[in-house]
Amino acid sequence: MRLKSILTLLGPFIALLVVFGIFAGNNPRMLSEEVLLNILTQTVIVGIAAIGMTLIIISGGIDLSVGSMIALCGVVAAMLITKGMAPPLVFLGTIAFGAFCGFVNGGITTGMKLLPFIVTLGTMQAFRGAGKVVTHGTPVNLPFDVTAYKPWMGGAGIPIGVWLMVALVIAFTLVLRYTRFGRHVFAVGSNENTATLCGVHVAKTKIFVYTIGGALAGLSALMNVAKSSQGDPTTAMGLELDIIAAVVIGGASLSGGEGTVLGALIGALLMTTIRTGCVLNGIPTPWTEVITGAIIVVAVIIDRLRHRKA
Amino acid sequence: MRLKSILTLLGPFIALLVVFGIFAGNNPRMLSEEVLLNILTQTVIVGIAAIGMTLIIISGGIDLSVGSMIALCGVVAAMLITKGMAPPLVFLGTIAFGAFCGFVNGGITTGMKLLPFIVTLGTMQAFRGAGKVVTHGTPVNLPFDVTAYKPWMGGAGIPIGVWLMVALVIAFTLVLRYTRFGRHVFAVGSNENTATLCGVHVAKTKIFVYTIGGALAGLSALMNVAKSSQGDPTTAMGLELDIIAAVVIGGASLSGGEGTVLGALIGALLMTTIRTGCVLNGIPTPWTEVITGAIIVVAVIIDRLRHRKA
Amino acid sequence: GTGKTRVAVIPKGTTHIYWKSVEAGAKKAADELGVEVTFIGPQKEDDRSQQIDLVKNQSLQNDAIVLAPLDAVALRDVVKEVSAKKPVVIIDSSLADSEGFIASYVATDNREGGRIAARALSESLGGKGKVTVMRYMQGSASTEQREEGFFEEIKKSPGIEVVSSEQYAGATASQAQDTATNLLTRLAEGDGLSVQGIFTSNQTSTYGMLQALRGKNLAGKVKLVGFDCDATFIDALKKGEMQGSVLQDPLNMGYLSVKTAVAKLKGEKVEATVDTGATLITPTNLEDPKISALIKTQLP
Amino acid sequence: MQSLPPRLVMHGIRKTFGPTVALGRVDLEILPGEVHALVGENGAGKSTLMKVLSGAHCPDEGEMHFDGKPYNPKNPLDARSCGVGMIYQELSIAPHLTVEENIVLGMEPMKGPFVDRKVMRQRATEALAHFDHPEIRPEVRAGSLSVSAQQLVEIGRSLAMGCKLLVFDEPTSSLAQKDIERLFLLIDRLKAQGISIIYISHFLEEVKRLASRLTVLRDGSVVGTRDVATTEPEEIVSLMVGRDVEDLYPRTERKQGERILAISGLTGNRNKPDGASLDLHRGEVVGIAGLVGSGRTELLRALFGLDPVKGGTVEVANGTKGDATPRGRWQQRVGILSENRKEEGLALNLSIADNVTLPCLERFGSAGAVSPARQQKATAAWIERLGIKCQGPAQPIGALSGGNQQKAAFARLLEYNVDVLLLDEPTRGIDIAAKARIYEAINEVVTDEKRPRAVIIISSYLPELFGVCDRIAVMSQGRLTRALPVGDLTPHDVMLVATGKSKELCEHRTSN
Ligand SMILES: Nc1ncnc2c1ncn2[C@@H]1O[C@H](COP(=O)(O)OP(=O)(O)OP(=O)(O)O)[C@@H](O)[C@H]1O
Ligand SMILES: Nc1ncnc2c1ncn2[C@@H]1O[C@H](COP(=O)(O)OP(=O)(O)OP(=O)(O)O)[C@@H](O)[C@H]1O
Ligand SMILES: [Mg+2]
Ligand SMILES: [Mg+2]
Repeated sequence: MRLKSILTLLGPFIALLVVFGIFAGNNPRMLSEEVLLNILTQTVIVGIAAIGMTLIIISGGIDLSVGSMIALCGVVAAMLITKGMAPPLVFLGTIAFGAFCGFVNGGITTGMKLLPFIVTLGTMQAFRGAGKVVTHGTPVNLPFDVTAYKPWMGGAGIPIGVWLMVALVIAFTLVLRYTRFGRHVFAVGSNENTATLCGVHVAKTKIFVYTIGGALAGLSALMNVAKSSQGDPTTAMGLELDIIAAVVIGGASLSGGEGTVLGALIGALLMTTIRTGCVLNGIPTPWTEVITGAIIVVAVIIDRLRHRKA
Repeated sequence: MRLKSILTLLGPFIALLVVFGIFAGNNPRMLSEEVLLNILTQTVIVGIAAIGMTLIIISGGIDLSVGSMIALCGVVAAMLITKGMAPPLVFLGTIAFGAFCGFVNGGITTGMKLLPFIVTLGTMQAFRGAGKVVTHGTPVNLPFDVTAYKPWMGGAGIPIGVWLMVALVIAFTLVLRYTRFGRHVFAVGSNENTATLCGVHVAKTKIFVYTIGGALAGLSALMNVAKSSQGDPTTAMGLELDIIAAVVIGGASLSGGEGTVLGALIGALLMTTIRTGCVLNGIPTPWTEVITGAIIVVAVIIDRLRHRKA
Repeated sequence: GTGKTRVAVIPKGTTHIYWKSVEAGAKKAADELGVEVTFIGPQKEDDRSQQIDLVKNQSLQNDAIVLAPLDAVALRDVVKEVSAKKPVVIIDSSLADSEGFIASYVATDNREGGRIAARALSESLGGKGKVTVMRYMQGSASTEQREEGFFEEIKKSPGIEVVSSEQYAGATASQAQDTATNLLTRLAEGDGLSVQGIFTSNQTSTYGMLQALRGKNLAGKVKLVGFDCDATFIDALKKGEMQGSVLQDPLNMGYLSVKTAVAKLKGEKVEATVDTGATLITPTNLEDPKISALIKTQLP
Repeated sequence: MQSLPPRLVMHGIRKTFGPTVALGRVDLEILPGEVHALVGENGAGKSTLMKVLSGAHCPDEGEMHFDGKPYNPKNPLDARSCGVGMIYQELSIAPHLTVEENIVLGMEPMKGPFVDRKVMRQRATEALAHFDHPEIRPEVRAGSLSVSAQQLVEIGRSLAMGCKLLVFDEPTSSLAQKDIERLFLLIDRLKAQGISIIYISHFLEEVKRLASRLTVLRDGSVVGTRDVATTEPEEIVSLMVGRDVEDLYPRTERKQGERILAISGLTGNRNKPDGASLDLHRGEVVGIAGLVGSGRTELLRALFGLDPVKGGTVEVANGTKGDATPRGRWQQRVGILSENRKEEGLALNLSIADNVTLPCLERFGSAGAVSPARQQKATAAWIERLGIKCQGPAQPIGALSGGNQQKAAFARLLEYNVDVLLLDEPTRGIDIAAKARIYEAINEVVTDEKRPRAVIIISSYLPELFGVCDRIAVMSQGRLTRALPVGDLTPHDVMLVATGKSKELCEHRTSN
């Protein structure tokens, strides 16, 4: 199992190295500390949300609303901050709010036995709309004298957000592998009937997974607020697809039961690397899109071929 | 079977009537011929694309790239028109190009045995980027003296596009129900193994389904060009989710084997009705999003409850 | 790595012809000054987070940055960070509290643009009637300023009443057209409309509104003042379907921004704000050589 | 008969799946109008060989001749048009299509561009006429039928196309006795028409009843072809297993202990079961016989809290507490083995260790933690004791053969150390050696000295029930009879009750 899961990570990792290598070959600046730091920092928002999405996808679900959730939670965070709340409370409040949004998704999905694809397609619009209703569509700006959030996504050296992401990846790798909850997530995603038969609380597990996904979306939203100093209800539009792509490139199966948090991180890094590399190599924006799309497809094809051989 | 499929359509149809009724109760203008015509006309683009998506979803697939395809095909159409090509040739060319895009999706999906979700997530970006590359990002305007396309989406009386949509719904209902290809689409989506073992050309069927989906996206793109007199590479962003929602609200199952074209049309009408109704009742735009999201969820919950009883 | 001075121009998006003109202006200045200009926009338009990343990445390999910020606040920190090392010229939309660190602000006065539009609409209505505003998109600062300028100015005409300004057109022209069609239906009264004037605040919303009016055979029956330029608008102006459109001068904006950036690099003194001007085009002034030259820069 | 040229010759067929050699140069010859049985352990390669024949797999090496002509089907359609039909082991029904559409799938009659629905209906009706089951109507959705009806539809599909060689891959595993007999008559009729038949089964009685010759496969190679009439069952078994299986149904001294489970008046939502009552004691095996669809599975599901119940009580008398949910039942030391390994019993892409320890993860670490090393160690012990053939406890369970999967599913109950084992068709589709191993394990748990366990076993195969049970009850249309000692019963009595010809089991002590 251990060896196998390392092999599963090899595919995306090689893809990452190859892509990085090509860009670095054309522009050695890719190898500078500054660029590497940029890539890491720019991965944080997708990376943290992708951890939650990995859990959701392993459990056999999907969450299309995560982009809207990040926007809505960001709005909430910014509003709490402008109210003068202390940072720890803001963190707590926003994460709790995110968890609540995730709980709504999980609750409707399991309670009414609906497909998560369509439920979160609905809540995607609802959360997005809610963010705009609350703010009347304009971003909530942080007061200029608030500096507590800056070091999370910027400043000298490695921002705290990067450490946070790394810590979360390690934590959730351990949770998935070494806790009962983690094994239940795999069991539910692999075969829900078997899980039920073996006395696993399937509904509880699923709701919990969506709730964690929401909480991590809340954290991701906080990083976004820290980065842009505002809670913007229109941010992160379409980000759900980036996040899902990262998770899938990282080796997760959309039919559930398979996936790793570390893989998702590698997937997210791959996406950032493409974007940064294209900019540094002066590739025009539309081409970046074509290239990103092509690399997503190629990455999963490579993964597929590797599986076939093994 | 016949009775059952009528019952399946009842759920979304009732949802449509209820939503329409509520809006009409607040603003009797909803019942005017003009508004009804507006709703029909504004449904054409999503409606035609939803027909193709229905086939794809019945066959157990999904196509996230359809919005980008509509944009790209629209660009192609507008370029053909500005080159002075005759309308029949423009139609042919655009539909063929759309079919080619669909063929690419279907070919990669079946050829490499990849999940369509991730393949079309990739081509979604690739097609979108391609459209922008070709046009350098600016919309291609039709020459002012070109009036041949106007009656398709406007003018006096019922636009041709509406008739086209209705004709296509009828045609594909017949195709799905009464032709070998149609039954094979259901068989492939219902149980791919069985279909293979019974000698159905699964790969061919799937590729054909995606190709048809692409061709219909091309037609939808033509309607969009006719409507806005331009081929805009940034149009139809996120439209794929509207289209998928329409198909699912119409009773299709994302796990394949189930769905009707008429249901998809009703789903598409429901979405347009919500949007139109909100504007006519002076509901601010962000609320429209919240309401649309809520109605999607409620519609599938109702569908679910109905199923449970039956 | 040619040893030339390098300037990165980062627009809000790359789709609109507007940004093409900015690019053309920037390139023109680059040719004159012998510098190298990179023109690159965020991959997803209107994505602030990505534009922040873009500024960061570009600052690594350019000597100066010209930026049209998607948001007045979101981009503030990154600009502040970058401007410590390299001059940053802000174009098009303002950046909050940026006097201290940016090299210069080169832009159209959007609020003034809105005022110009309001005056034009009021004039075409003879100072009385009902008007409606179809806004562009929530969170877009420049259009919101135009809309505010419009409201400010239109208040000065006591005979004019603004009804309905709660609808947003949406990101694309196609969405704008649907919203406009529905809005017009709601405002319908008999054969015509209950309003006599319409204002739209950017290119896609004006385009969508014009198409919707044409579709409902209302074009020409209501006064329309829009923003920005498009071949269709010129045609509509000539046919009397539009009464005016407010043009910015993106070419000039691109040109002046690069010039300002290079001047700053050379240590010359530059103005804190440079107004690139907003011009109203009307059916009557289209032939004016200055106007037609301006229009020319904004058509493909 | 021997003078006729063979209908089918397979020569040197080799097929590998990655490192697995499923078939290593197999030769097989089928004569016209013969019923040829193919037997062997799970994973011997029977289904793979037949899939090569039906065009579903492409062989790596080897050649085939059909009626003297070279035969290289590229896909199942090819094979069908050459006259080779197959009924696959795994049900292959498209649940969303109607019965008639399933029957003509891939060979739809056409009228212009459209499917000719009249001809389709006619063909389906003809095919279904072979089984006296008027309730299987051509226009209903196949997914709404019971598993056995679906199996009949699948057989009907092969009949409808008209073929010269028909392969049955374990067709009886989900059929009722009545339907099995009707199928045998059908096979006799087909044989008489000169159609060759390959029949795969784990039941040697069926082989004896139907086939003239049999071929034994072991580990992907042919170990022998024999005439059925002149071969003893023992010889076949030892060819299959590579050793003798002495005692299929081991039975050591059993002592009925205290009562551990009391079911009374248990009624399911759809009246299946309908007021079932049963007492179960430590140290005994109680069998439940009945026809497919009689509601035996539903009884276990209701009992285990998997399905909602309308009435009745279930009492577990071993001093444990728990509610009527699967979790609660496990806490009461009651465990279940599902009849449907693939859909319900096992999480196929998880490891053997995860599957075996899923209900009792809390034992492998404290405070919510789980130690994979301890999971694997515990599982390795069962792999050893039950003789599960695998690479190790970390292998995904889906990679094992059916019999070994079943042993692992059984190990789950043993690992949890339950007091009551509910076994639903525990030997369906598994080979004779694996069966023997499971019977042995059942015998061990009920005769355990310190803590004799109790077992309820559902089976459609009466010899099995009579072999392993102490008492047998019969289910008929949701109603459960009293459970009587096996010594007091005959298979005939049981069949009478099961088919509804008699209401209660009656004792007639056969002196022995
Ligand atoms: N598609 C496949 N991919 C990989 N291995 C396979 C595949 N199909 C069969 N095998 C392997 O080939 C071997 C032969 O399998 P096969 O299904 O032919 O056995 P069988 O004799 O039919 O067994 P049973 O009695 O359980 O049906 C087994 O080891 C099996 O695991
Ligand atoms: N999930 C289900 N949904 C609908 N009907 C079902 C379901 N499961 C079983 N049935 C129906 O309930 C009846 C009982 O089926 P089942 O096969 O469980 O009976 P059984 O007596 O347990 O037979 P056996 O154990 O021999 O298969 C059948 O008619 C079957 O079609
Ligand atoms: Mg087999
Ligand atoms: Mg059963």
